[in-house]
Amino acid sequence: MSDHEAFRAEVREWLEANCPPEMRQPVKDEDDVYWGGRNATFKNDAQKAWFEACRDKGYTVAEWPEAYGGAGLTPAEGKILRQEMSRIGARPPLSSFGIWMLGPALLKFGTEGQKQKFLNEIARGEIRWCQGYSEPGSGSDLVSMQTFGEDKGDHWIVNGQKIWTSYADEADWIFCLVRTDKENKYQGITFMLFDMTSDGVSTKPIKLISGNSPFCETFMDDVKVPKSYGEDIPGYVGEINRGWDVAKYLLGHEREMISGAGGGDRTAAIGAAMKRMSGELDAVLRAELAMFDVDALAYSAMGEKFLDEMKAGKGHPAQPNMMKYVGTELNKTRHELMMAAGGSRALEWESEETRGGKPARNWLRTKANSIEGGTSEVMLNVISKRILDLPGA
Amino acid sequence: MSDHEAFRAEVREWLEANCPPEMRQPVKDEDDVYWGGRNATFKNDAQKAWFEACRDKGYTVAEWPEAYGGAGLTPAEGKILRQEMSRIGARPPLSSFGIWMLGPALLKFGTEGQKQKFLNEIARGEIRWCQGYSEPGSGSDLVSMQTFGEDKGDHWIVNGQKIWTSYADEADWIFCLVRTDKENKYQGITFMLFDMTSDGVSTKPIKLISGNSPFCETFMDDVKVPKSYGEDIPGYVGEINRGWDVAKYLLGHEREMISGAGGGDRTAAIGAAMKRMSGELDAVLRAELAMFDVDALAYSAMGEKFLDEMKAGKGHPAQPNMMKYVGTELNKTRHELMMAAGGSRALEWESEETRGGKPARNWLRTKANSIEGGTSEVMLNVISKRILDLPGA
Amino acid sequence: MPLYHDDDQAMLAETASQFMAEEGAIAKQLRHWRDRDCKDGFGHGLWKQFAEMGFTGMLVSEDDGGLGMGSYEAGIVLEEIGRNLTPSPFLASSVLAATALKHADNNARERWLPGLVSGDHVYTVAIDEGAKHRPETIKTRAEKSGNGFKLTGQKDFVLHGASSDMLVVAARTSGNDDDADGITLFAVPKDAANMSHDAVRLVDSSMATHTKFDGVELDGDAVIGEVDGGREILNAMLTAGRIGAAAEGVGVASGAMDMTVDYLKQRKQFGKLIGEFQALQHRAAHLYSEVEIARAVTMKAAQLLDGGSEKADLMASVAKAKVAKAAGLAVKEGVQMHGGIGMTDEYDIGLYMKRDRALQEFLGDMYYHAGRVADMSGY
Amino acid sequence: MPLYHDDDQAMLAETASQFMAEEGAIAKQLRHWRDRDCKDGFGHGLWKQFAEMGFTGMLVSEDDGGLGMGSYEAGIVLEEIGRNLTPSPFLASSVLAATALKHADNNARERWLPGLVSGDHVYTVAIDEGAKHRPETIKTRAEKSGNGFKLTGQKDFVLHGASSDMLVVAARTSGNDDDADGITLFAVPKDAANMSHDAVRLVDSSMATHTKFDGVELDGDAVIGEVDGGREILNAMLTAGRIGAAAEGVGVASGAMDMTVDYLKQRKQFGKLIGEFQALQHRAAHLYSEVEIARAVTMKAAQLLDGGSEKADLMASVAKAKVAKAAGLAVKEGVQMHGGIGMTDEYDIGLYMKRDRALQEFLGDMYYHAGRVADMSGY
Repeated sequence: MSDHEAFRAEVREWLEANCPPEMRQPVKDEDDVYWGGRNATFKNDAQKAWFEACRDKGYTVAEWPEAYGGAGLTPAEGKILRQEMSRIGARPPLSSFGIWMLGPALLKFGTEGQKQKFLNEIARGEIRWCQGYSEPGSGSDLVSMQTFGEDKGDHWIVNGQKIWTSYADEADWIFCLVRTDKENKYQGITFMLFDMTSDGVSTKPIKLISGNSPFCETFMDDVKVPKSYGEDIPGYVGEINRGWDVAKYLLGHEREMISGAGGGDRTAAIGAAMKRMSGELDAVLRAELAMFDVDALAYSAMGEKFLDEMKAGKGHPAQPNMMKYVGTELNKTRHELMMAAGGSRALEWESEETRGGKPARNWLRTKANSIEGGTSEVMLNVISKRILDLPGA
Repeated sequence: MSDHEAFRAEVREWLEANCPPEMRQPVKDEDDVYWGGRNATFKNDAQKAWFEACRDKGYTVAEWPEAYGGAGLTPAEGKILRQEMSRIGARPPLSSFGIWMLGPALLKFGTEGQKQKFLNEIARGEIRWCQGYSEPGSGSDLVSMQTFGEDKGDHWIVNGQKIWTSYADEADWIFCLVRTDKENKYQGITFMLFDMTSDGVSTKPIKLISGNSPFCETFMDDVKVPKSYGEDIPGYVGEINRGWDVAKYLLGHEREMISGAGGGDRTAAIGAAMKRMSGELDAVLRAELAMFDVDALAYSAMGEKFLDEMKAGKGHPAQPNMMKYVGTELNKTRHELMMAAGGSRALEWESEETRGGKPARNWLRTKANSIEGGTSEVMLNVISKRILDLPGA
Repeated sequence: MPLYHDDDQAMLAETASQFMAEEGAIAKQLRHWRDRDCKDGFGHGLWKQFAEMGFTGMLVSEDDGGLGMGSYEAGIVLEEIGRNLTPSPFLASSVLAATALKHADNNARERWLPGLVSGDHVYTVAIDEGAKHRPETIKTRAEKSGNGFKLTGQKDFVLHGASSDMLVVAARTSGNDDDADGITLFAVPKDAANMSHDAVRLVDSSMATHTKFDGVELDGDAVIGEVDGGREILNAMLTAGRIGAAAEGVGVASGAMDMTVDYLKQRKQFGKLIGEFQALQHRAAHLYSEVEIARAVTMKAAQLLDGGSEKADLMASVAKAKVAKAAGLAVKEGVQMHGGIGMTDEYDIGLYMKRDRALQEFLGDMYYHAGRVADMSGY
Repeated sequence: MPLYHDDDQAMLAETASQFMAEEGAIAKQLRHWRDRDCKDGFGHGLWKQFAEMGFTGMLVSEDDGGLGMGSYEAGIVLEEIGRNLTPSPFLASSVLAATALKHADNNARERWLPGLVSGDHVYTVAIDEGAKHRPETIKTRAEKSGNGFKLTGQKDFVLHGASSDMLVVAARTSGNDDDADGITLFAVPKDAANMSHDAVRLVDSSMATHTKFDGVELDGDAVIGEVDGGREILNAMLTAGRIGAAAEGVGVASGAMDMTVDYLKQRKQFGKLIGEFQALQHRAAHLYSEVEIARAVTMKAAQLLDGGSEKADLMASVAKAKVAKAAGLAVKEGVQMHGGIGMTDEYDIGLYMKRDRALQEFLGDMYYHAGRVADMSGY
């Protein structure tokens, strides 16, 4: 038995013993997801038990070093763990922007002191983070952001407004891009970390066309952000005025994650499910579904190839942009077709039969796929420039 | 009986008496079209009789003034004539770039002497014209053309190369854009007229991906172009160095003509014909045909609206660009679907069953639709700028 | 007849445009009633104003107190309704129900038309059974009962069914579910016993019902047209309704497009107006073309219908499908080009997307109608 | 197995790429033979070189003198063939016929395989009847006759049928036209009596035949596999052939795209390289995405087939359809972005368009395969 096979056996056994049956059900409602944080509550005992088992084993962030709360798994081992969890349909024990976003940034750019403090807090689900990037005037052109931190020696006084800060109203801390040099567009931004309970921070939820959302506007009104939280724990990541490097890295990472998740729902063929749902399909709709399924199944092969290449360090580094572009456009089309197959029933906005208008709300929500995390237009620009090497792109 | 009804009755009677039955058949082969010119021959007596009857009546250019060889019909009368000819399937008695292109330019920009001479020659089918616009380096960016005419007092010496000069090898004269001021991009072009038998003019046919074509390259090697062909007959149209105004007018006219013809084949629904040809259609192909037919039938309504509005002086003046864009793109799709419905038989390139590969050659030929007469990209630029008023377009 | 407005039509267009932009504006009607969770999904006050403008009875003959206009004119009003997302029972009452009532006898017309023309009443039609539009199949049955009929079955996607004073119901009086013949139309008053509405709000904030007929007793007067001869009237209703829905869709598409083109001229990113980016320019220009064509074919279909042409039925399906394509593109490009704010409830562009969706579905989506074009063309 | 080349495959790809770019180049092969009106549509000299490289027998088992490689490796060679538009009997002989011969008994394999491996022989397959690919229906009949069979019927779109030393023919030995069972495959030698070829040149300059069997006498040895049991072998051939055609299509798409992207970096209009225009950039980037995905799914289908997966059949149809979409887009964008010169015979981009068209049609177009995906998925 190879090491990997042994590890797989071990993981299976551990999951069998520690993953409660309730945690092997698909996530249905918002509170089926555990986000951690100071004010977190568990939906039920199973959720608590599963989280705590994973936390204690380092499986909330399995590939992080043990010193930072992880299990120190190799990428191959990490893949085996994911495969085994997926095999039994295990839910993620902990979801958080700390794990997905800040963690990777700290692992690459953080000081040892920052890693010790913040990564452990994240791994243990103690602090819930949110992300302060976009501003009303700065969407695709993120670097034009204006939120300003005035240097006051050992701290900054920050003023400005962020938008699209997911769960800002429930988060404990924020990692936030703040302009610290108005003369220098790219090299005048600092990647700051601060507590959301600081004086002067307020949030306002954003209602979307699909209904309520986790997104907020976040206002900063003379917020004091310390330059240090203790020895070797700066209040910012990387260097002062060099936050754009961290931000760019994270944006790339985000696209990779979106594309890596590139499998999942959005690549599934849907024709058969639509027929099960709606009975005999109109002939032209059936044909459109068939043409879509070709695209979806082909994209799922691309997703596999992309992940395999990424793991092996092959493939073009800008490829995540392509995956994000195609994956999000496909997902929008997918929901258009689901709405068509669902007919007038799928139009219902509040009815019980539609569990409060799920088909329509999900459909509308997908329209943001090609906007958030870099618009399709930006993705196409990047492909033009970095892959096709077109002039002036 | 209104004047129009009387005129219609008169036209009917005249057509009945003068249009031979053979000339009421659809045009099948190249030599079914009569182009006129010094070296023209008639395919048969019917073609000759029909041409001469129309020539004598002024019906080769029915809406031109009688003094220039036309019948002086009003637009409403012209429409009635076209309707009645179309009703009996009468072929055009004379086809020529003189009628379609140079004529309108002379009517607008020509001197009385030019009109007397050239329009009558065109109307009577005596001189066949070709058009010298594009150059190898100047396609969409036509105004960058380089063919140069050196001013020698009473004449120019012209050197350069034109491309896409249709039937240059069969034409008697050419209307040709020639740069006469290298310092002035737009106001340095002269719209010259000269004989194709002049010393130094040579032509070379262009073979297309669809096979032989009417297009030529035309080379000018020290060609002498007189500034005058007699009293009040300049060797150029409009003013010297102001030929771009004439060219622009003609380009607009050409697009209008293309869009006006916008009806015809390219707007026809094809699904039923494909089934007659191929028998039961694959379900997905049938669906694609249905979606296409929706577009085609809708476009034919647009064609009708466009022509009605044009006649009435309503509608946006840049609308021909939209018609050209959509019509040509539709026609390309139409032939793609016809190839799909035709299957492997339609792939044949030389066989008798396909009359020498008609389906495949026609399909390939349509690919030029969205290039010639202004590319689709140029059409979209114009719509952006002139209709939508988008900035910097 | 040329394919543009004559002077009277141009004047109607101007009137309707001004009226709808003022009285039917999004803030004043759609958002107003939506934010108050209005159970009708539209304002009765505006409906009264529609009557004052003559819109409610525009398809009703002058003998019956209306304006005796045609589908083309109704389309002019509907395009403005679409452009302003104005919620109203116009399409269901003044186009669909009115078309059916043209075929009713004098008694029925006298009973129902005055209320429609005056704006006191609101009517609707009950056609669909199930989530997709398939009027070829009708299972709802009306059985002879005494001098009248007893209606049993269920209808879905009945626009503002619970707010309607009368429903035109297509039911089967003989034959099998899929038969062309054997259909009868009934005018069912709102107070009929054994009729129940399950009212649901739709994505565009309009209200529709699943309406159940559990042995609804109707007297012979309720029949519109001939017993067993309702298919022809139903088809007339469908053709008029589809062309009307297409016209409204043209307005939705135009409204979304105009709003988006305006935005392209205002929003800056990377130091430029985003409308300067050629990729967006070309997409906008393509969208413009599609919307223009959708409008043309809708006008053509209406002209054919008004002229009594046999081709109206085919062209109605072409129009409904083409508008669905163009309007779908308009709202999708609209939201995408607005970027993040296009996703927020605060901006109107998302409301266009919602309305388009509901309208696409009503009386058959593009797939249904493309299939119908193929069927009617014989392939 | 990861979805990228292992070291051996990478080496094969490099070898094939270099060989095809040199020996199989457009000027050296496609234009050369086309301009000489070659009746084979390909060069026998190059076929011999294919044999020297080991390509001809790459799917043939090592026991039979081949390389014993799989569909994945054949796809590597086919992608290079596609990229260079190299005319050859590789797909028909080394993929389709070779797949059928794997199922033949020892005698037949000994008779036919050496000639294939050595490059002395060229084989093809005769499947289609009529202008569209519909292998579910087979009307060509082989009736028992003495110890053998008598073959009657017509096959169409037989690639280089007139140049082939042997044709694998799918015929019906029992049952009705549309039955799944009752099919038998025959190896028909070129000198068989009562077989006639109507050879036609296709749009891509390749040659194909309408082949008539007018009572062709075959002995029992001609049977490949079991009598009446040919459907399974036929399906195996089709799956391998479709994946192979998809791989060639990926090459066609890539070649056309690369040529076009290069042109965008050279051609100037309006004082700019046309590749600077954002509208063209976005279209090129979209095209790139589609071609990448087409390649991925083709590799995946080949891997599934080589791994003996049941999903190979479905994924072969997905690949064939997806490649048709992507390659169709590549050649259309290619010609359009080249502008006028893209329409001339002098430039190569049009040759890609022609080859794509023929390849799209071979073994089923995107509509056929999308329909098959729906059928196999149960809707």
